[in-house]
Amino acid sequence: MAALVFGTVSARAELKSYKVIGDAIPQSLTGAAGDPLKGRAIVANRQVGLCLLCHSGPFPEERFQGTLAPDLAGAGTRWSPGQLRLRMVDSTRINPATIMPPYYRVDDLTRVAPAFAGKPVLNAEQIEDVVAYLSTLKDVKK
Amino acid sequence: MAAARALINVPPKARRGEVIGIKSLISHEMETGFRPNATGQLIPRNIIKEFVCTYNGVEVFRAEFFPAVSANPFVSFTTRATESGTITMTWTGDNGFHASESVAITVE
Amino acid sequence: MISRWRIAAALAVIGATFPAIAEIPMSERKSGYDFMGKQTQAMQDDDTANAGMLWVLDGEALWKRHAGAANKSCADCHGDASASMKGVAARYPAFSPALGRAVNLEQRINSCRAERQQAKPLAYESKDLLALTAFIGRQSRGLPITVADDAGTRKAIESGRATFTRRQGQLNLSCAQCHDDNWSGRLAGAPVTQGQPTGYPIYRLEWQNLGSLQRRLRNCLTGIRTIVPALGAQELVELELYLMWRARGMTLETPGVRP
Amino acid sequence: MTELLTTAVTRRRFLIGAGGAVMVMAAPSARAQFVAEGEARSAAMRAAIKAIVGENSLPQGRIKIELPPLVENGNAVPLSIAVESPMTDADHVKAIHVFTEKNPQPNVAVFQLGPRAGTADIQTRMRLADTQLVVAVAEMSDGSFWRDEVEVVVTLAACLEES
Repeated sequence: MAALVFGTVSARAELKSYKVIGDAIPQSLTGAAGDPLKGRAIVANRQVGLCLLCHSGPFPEERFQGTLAPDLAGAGTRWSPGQLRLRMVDSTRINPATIMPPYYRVDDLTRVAPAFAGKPVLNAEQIEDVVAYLSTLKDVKK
Repeated sequence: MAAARALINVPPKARRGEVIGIKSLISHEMETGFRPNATGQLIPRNIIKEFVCTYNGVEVFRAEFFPAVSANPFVSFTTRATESGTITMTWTGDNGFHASESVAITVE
Repeated sequence: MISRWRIAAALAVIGATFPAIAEIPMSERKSGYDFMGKQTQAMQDDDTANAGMLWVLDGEALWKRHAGAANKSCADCHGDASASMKGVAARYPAFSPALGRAVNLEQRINSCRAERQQAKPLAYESKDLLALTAFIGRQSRGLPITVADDAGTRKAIESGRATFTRRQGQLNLSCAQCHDDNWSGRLAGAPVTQGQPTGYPIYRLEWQNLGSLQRRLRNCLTGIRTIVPALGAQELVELELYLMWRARGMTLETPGVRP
Repeated sequence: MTELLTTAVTRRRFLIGAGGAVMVMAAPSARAQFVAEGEARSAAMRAAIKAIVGENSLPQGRIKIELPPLVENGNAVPLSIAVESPMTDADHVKAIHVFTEKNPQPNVAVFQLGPRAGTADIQTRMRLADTQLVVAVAEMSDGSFWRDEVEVVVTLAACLEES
């Protein structure tokens, strides 16, 4: 039990702190702007971002995109960078029943596989890269 | 457990001259030789290379398989029912693999 | 009456967690078969094209083979499986009052081996255990899935339901979020399906092999990055039982073919 | 690799493309390498076809491939081939050759038949490492060759397992 608590605490310590204001995290997790090109690669990568398993998006080169979640096209029009950031970091804060995994949360999770325990799905830099990329998606048409 | 299990489907009866359908399925992993194991080394190829169908001893159909044929190979083809007798299917492959199945057919 | 109990249980679950939608209405349930392409359906439908039948044949041979210190075959006690095993697979997993827990068909076969044949248990997911399971399952093809209604079974179903609805793993997903709430969608290119266990053991094209329901469950659990219980774990048996209860009345297709 | 619901890399470990073709979609250099390998394989398919057909022409016609345009799993794709032929002693199909473009090896299978077959109508199941072209060539008793080709899109199965 003690080891478990210790593991959680030490893992949490690695995450950057952030402040939620309304339905957004206005400040960058890293204090810097992300790289939209890197963000695009993360979103398209089915082992890193995992996004296209559930979402479709403006990726003409990627076959077989998911239909379980909203199309990413136009995400930058629908949401501010701060809103996108909170939706990435922990979407359950907006909708507790959401199917969207928390990408930057390691506590209050159940039975995480040892290989992933204490690690967020994406790190702070990756979150910022994805936020930067999604913010460029102004056009709702693919 | 038997080395291989095969399922073959030949109509037991046919009219002389009728074209009959034959189906066959055999248990075999068809290891391609292109697949790495957990340590990254290629698993050696182990496939069925040849499938032959004879009708009363005369070859009526033959197939040569490469690793792109799926595991548990399935083949369906046709032949003309000429006379009563025996239809035999034989599979041979890597590592001395050999299997054979025969069925009788009555032609009226 | 089971239906009243079911509604009460469903309400309890809704109260306890946040599923967006409750269980799939009985009339909307679909087998994995219904989500497959015509060609894959045709593979299942034709016994000479269904590779699962190779295991059924192996199982038939094993059924008749003498084994263990008792030197007995399954057939020595059970006779003709087409009569004695008819309907059996359609009602497993089942609660065993003697053991005080739910037991799946694989475990039931192994306890028969231990007690009647005095033979070693067959390893989970071994060729022989899959073959016997497929052979026994084949005797119930076309029959409706049935689940007993007794206190032990109900408790085990509840336990399986808790696993099904529990968010878990790094991706924080429950089975129910995909297979109750989103079965009409596609995960990348593939239909999500309702997760109805209608054809196990299945010949999965992905595996190029026959495999058990527990093997399939472990695939999904790996996907959501959760701790994956060992094959044969009681938690998986109870999840199997819950899934069978969820599919009660649906037709058993064993051996099924799935992509 | 404990990843995930569905991944190109993991999938390839189950498929015949696994050997040299393990690659990462995201890395541009790996992608370029894969494209280069793909071109090399297309050339390998052309060479394999030429080894059968020689300098003969290879028009499209008389042979018909049936493959589902979108398949659920590349490990077992149902393949049907039919050739228009009277299948007489004088005029019949001698052989049907099947090739793929992007598998590690271009040859899939060769079926040898003759007048006793009654029809030239065969079915089997094949592996497709990726979305690609499948080509079938009919070798006729008069020495002519005919071809058909079809592009098959391979979907990724969801929820794979660790090997």
